Amino acid sequence: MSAPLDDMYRDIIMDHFRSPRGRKQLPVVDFSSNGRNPSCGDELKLQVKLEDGIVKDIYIDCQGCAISIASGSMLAETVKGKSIAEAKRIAEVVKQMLKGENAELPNDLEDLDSLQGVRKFPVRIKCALLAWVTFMEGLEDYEHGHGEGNVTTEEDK
Amino acid sequence: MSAPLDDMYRDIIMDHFRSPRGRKQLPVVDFSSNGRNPSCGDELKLQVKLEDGIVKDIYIDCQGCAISIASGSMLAETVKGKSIAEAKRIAEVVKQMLKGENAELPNDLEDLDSLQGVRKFPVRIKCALLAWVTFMEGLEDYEHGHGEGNVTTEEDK
Amino acid sequence: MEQKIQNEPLPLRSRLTPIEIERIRADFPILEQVIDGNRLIYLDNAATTQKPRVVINAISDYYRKYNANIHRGLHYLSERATEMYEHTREHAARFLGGVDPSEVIFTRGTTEAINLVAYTWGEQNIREGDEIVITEMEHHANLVPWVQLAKRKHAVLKRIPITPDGYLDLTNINEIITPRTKLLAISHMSNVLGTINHVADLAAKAHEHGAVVLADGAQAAPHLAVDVKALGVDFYALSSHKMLGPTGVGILYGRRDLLQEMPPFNLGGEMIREVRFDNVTWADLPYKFEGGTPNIADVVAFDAALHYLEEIGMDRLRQHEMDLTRYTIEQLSAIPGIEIQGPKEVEQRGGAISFTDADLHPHDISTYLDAKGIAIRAGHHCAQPLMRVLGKIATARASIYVYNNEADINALIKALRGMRRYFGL
Amino acid sequence: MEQKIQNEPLPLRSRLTPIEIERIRADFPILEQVIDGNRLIYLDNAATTQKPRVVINAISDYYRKYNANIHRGLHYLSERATEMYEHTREHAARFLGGVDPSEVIFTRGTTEAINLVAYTWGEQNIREGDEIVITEMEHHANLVPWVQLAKRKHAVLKRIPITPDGYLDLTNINEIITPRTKLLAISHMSNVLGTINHVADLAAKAHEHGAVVLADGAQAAPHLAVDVKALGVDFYALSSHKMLGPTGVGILYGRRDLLQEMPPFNLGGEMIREVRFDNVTWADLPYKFEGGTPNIADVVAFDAALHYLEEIGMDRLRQHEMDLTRYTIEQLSAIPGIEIQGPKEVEQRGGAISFTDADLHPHDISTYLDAKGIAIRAGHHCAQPLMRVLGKIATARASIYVYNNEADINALIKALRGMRRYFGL
Ligand SMILES: Cc1ncc(COP(=O)(O)O)c(C=O)c1O
Ligand SMILES: Cc1ncc(COP(=O)(O)O)c(C=O)c1O
Repeated sequence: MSAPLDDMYRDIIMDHFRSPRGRKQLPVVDFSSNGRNPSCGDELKLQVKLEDGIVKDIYIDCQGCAISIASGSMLAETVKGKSIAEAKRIAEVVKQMLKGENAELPNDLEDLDSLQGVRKFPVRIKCALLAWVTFMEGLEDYEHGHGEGNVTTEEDK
Repeated sequence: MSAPLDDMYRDIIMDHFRSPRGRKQLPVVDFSSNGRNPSCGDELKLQVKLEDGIVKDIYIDCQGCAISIASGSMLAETVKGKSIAEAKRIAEVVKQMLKGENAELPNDLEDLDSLQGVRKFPVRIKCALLAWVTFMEGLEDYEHGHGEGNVTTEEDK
Repeated sequence: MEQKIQNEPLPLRSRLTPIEIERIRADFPILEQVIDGNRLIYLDNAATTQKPRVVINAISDYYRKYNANIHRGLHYLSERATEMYEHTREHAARFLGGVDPSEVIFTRGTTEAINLVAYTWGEQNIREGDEIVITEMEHHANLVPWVQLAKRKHAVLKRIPITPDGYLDLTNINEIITPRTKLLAISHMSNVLGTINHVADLAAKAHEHGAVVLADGAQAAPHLAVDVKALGVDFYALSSHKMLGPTGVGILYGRRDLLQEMPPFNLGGEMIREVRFDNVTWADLPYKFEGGTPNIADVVAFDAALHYLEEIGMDRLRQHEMDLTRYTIEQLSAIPGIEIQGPKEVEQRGGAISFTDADLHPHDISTYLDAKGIAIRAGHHCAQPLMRVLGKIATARASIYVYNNEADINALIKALRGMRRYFGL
Repeated sequence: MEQKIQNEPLPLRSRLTPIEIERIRADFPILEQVIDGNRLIYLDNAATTQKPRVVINAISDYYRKYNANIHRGLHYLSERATEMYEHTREHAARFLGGVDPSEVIFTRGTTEAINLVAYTWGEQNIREGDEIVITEMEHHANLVPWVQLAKRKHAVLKRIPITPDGYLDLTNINEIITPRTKLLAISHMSNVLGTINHVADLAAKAHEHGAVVLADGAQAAPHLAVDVKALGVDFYALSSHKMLGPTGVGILYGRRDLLQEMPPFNLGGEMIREVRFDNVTWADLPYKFEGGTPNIADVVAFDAALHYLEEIGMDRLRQHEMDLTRYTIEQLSAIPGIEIQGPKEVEQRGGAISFTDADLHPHDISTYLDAKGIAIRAGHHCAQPLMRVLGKIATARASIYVYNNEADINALIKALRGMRRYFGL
């Protein structure tokens, strides 16, 4: 066995998996982005409505494992209402945390800390990353005036 | 060790190796044939003078191992003076003998029996075969009116 | 339209008994492993099988007593090593139903065997507009080489679809296999669905049109008695590591006349007759296709694997697997939320059993089972196009082999029930 | 014009002592073999080397405890096996002087590594009229792929000749390596002559003209500390079985940017990103080049071989081999009728020592020595064009490795003298 199951499937994660946030479709969106991990078959659709530099609302539909669903749900919950800059910074921190780099989460976001357990299951890290990378990619494309992003977190297999 | 050395390098063979017969070049020839075993580097040139259906004289120049040289020398000694039909029959018997098939040597040719020992050294069988196969090939080409034969005994590696 | 296999079940008295299975299990050192307090339950046999002691020892033995480079060596070790290496080739030739040893080419595995055909026969024979027929259930190894060959040659890739229950759908087969068909490349047994395809019938049909037939036997050869002549295929590929043998060894069987016409694949030592700076001639079969030092030790040890399988008997092995597959399917079907892919009739399938859970991704299933000491595989099983056809993003797959028993399946079933509770389903 | 290598000899106190050599010998079970009353004297190391106990045990251990298919597996065994497999890659990357692990591709051996480059980079980059430069001393593995590629592409094969004493003859090098040169494919150490080629200088020259450089390291990597970056080569190929490791494993080092542009080689599982019936995308480096189940167990065990070599230290190993090579050459030269091929200066060469007898074919030499328990190789050593250049139909070759000692050489010399008597010379 790789590591105790509960290290990965923590209560907070299980809660997000069972009742994922951000599943309400949005009537109007500013940008959308798709993420896929072909080797898992994971597919993630993400749409964002901005207002005055704030993430007004976010829709995430993830077909994937508990980790990718929970991670997407946590993203939706976290960035909603945050400024673009703040959302970006959080996504960056989560990415670093998952990649095992030293990264300090803001105090009010300790829920995200529960994603740490995934690091003990190296093949699942890309599942946890998918939503965050897809979000950042979409945002970047939006800021540079590109179209819809297409992302995967399988770069390093 | 594969088999006792003396099984292969019998006295008769050593004698033929040290003083190979048939090394005198012929002024006129009826056919010639070349044999090669590329993996050994063995090269064999054979020339035959016929007269009234008899092998009048034979020249063999073999660049190769003791076995191929001795075998060529024994060929030269054996077939010289024999009728073509008889020479063919002997070559066929030697081939069969080397390939491990049941083959009876004529009584007066028991020297050739000393080639039997080569069978205990499977990789060397093709060395012993080379002269005989080259001779038969040359004869056949001659009888069918073809040009110079080119032979190898490495068919089965 | 589906075709079914007619199987005479083995009489009960000649089946493998639980005691025999216990004895077989005892031959596999890894099955004694206890991981974090759980006995290892290995149900990932379609990915690779475990090795009996005789195979492991054959490798050590080779290196302790005989190791040398083969062919052309005129010393004792080299002669012995060559003999042992060629002995496996003769054995494999018999194992495949009695083909000529020169038709047996050692490769790294099924993938290399199929690529060899694509690079040599394919490169030489496929032309613009030609048609290559595959099925929807192919493993990437029997798919990607043909997708790329078709692209390179502007040939057409056609596929035989599958029915909802995982058989080949032969309704329109006469529109698929036609006079334009140059190659039929088909899995003998699916690694996802378990389906045993009717290779002989399809090969006959393809041959009517003069096509060449390649069967991917990676999954079939470990579980069925294979007679390539009876199947009527021109090429047959398999992997040692999926049939108790070492990794790094596979076989390409090829019909002699085809092999003879094909250019060589890996160029270098051993596969030449004569080399000049401006011209090279090739060695005879099978050496022409074995350039470079082969994986000698593992080829030698593969012999022990074939021997082990023959000692059990492929028919008894098959009967045991059918019985266990039936049991597994019954038990799995009774778990709410679990859906099984592929044929339900065990005569028509092998013991690679793919399933999904309505609420859980296969990766979560696999991670959960791993925590209970149960090894299965989850994902696309190198068959992404099939996943799309099935409408699944992935499946979980439990796959059995001769050393598995009901206790293994019971552990799996118990864990799957526990899993649904764990995830609150 | 020849170039010479400058070598600082190791101080005496840091050389391998006879006791250390004895200890090393004791690590190799096969050296304990007694064949027909003769202690095995193994001097066929350029063909393949023997394996220390740690390597043999690493294979058994793998199969007893960790065996599983790698990558994508979400269970314990598969994760461990993947880790071990990738660990060897990282180790090999360090062993080659510190390259990026993604630049290290596992193949079956040197032959496959070079063929991989020919089929992918070569197919993509060599055009009509381009020039490929090789040397006259290449092994068929680094020759036949280029002869055939040149033929296919109507490119020109040029060769660097050799001097009578077995060095590259660089007199006309500026006419050989020119702006038309697209590839320089050169042996780092000759398996026949022992010559260590000045790869770094030639690579620099080839690079000036924008050519790509491949070095065949099959013979060099086992005997010299190799730093591919310092050599400045773009590709470097080696075989595990020639450096204490298992058969069936080799490495292709490739410069990352080149590898990235190259199409894949063996197509199938593991090497794809996404597969559709009509389109396939490739996995990242190095997986793009490792289609199919690799030779997992032997790659894992190769790590033990690298470790064993590093424990000895490549510089100490090299010094020991230089000393023993010097001794061998001195002793051999004293036997009437024996002629040694290749450089006599041990700084310029490795321990593969080819020789001929004025009156005996190398096969007779080899057969005779075998009867005395001494394993050498005789023949063209997969270098037929070189044989022609040397004007020899074949050579006998004694080749040493770290476990050989003076007693081995003394036995060889004694037997060679006996041989001449036996054949009445
Ligand atoms: C210089 C050289 N290159 C290439 C090779 C081929 O190596 P392998 O047979 O392991 O592929 C050899 C070994 O015979 C060699 O000595
Ligand atoms: C049906 C099928 N074909 C081909 C392969 C490829 O075999 P290998 O990875 O041993 O080359 C596999 C194994 O994964 C398989 O299941």
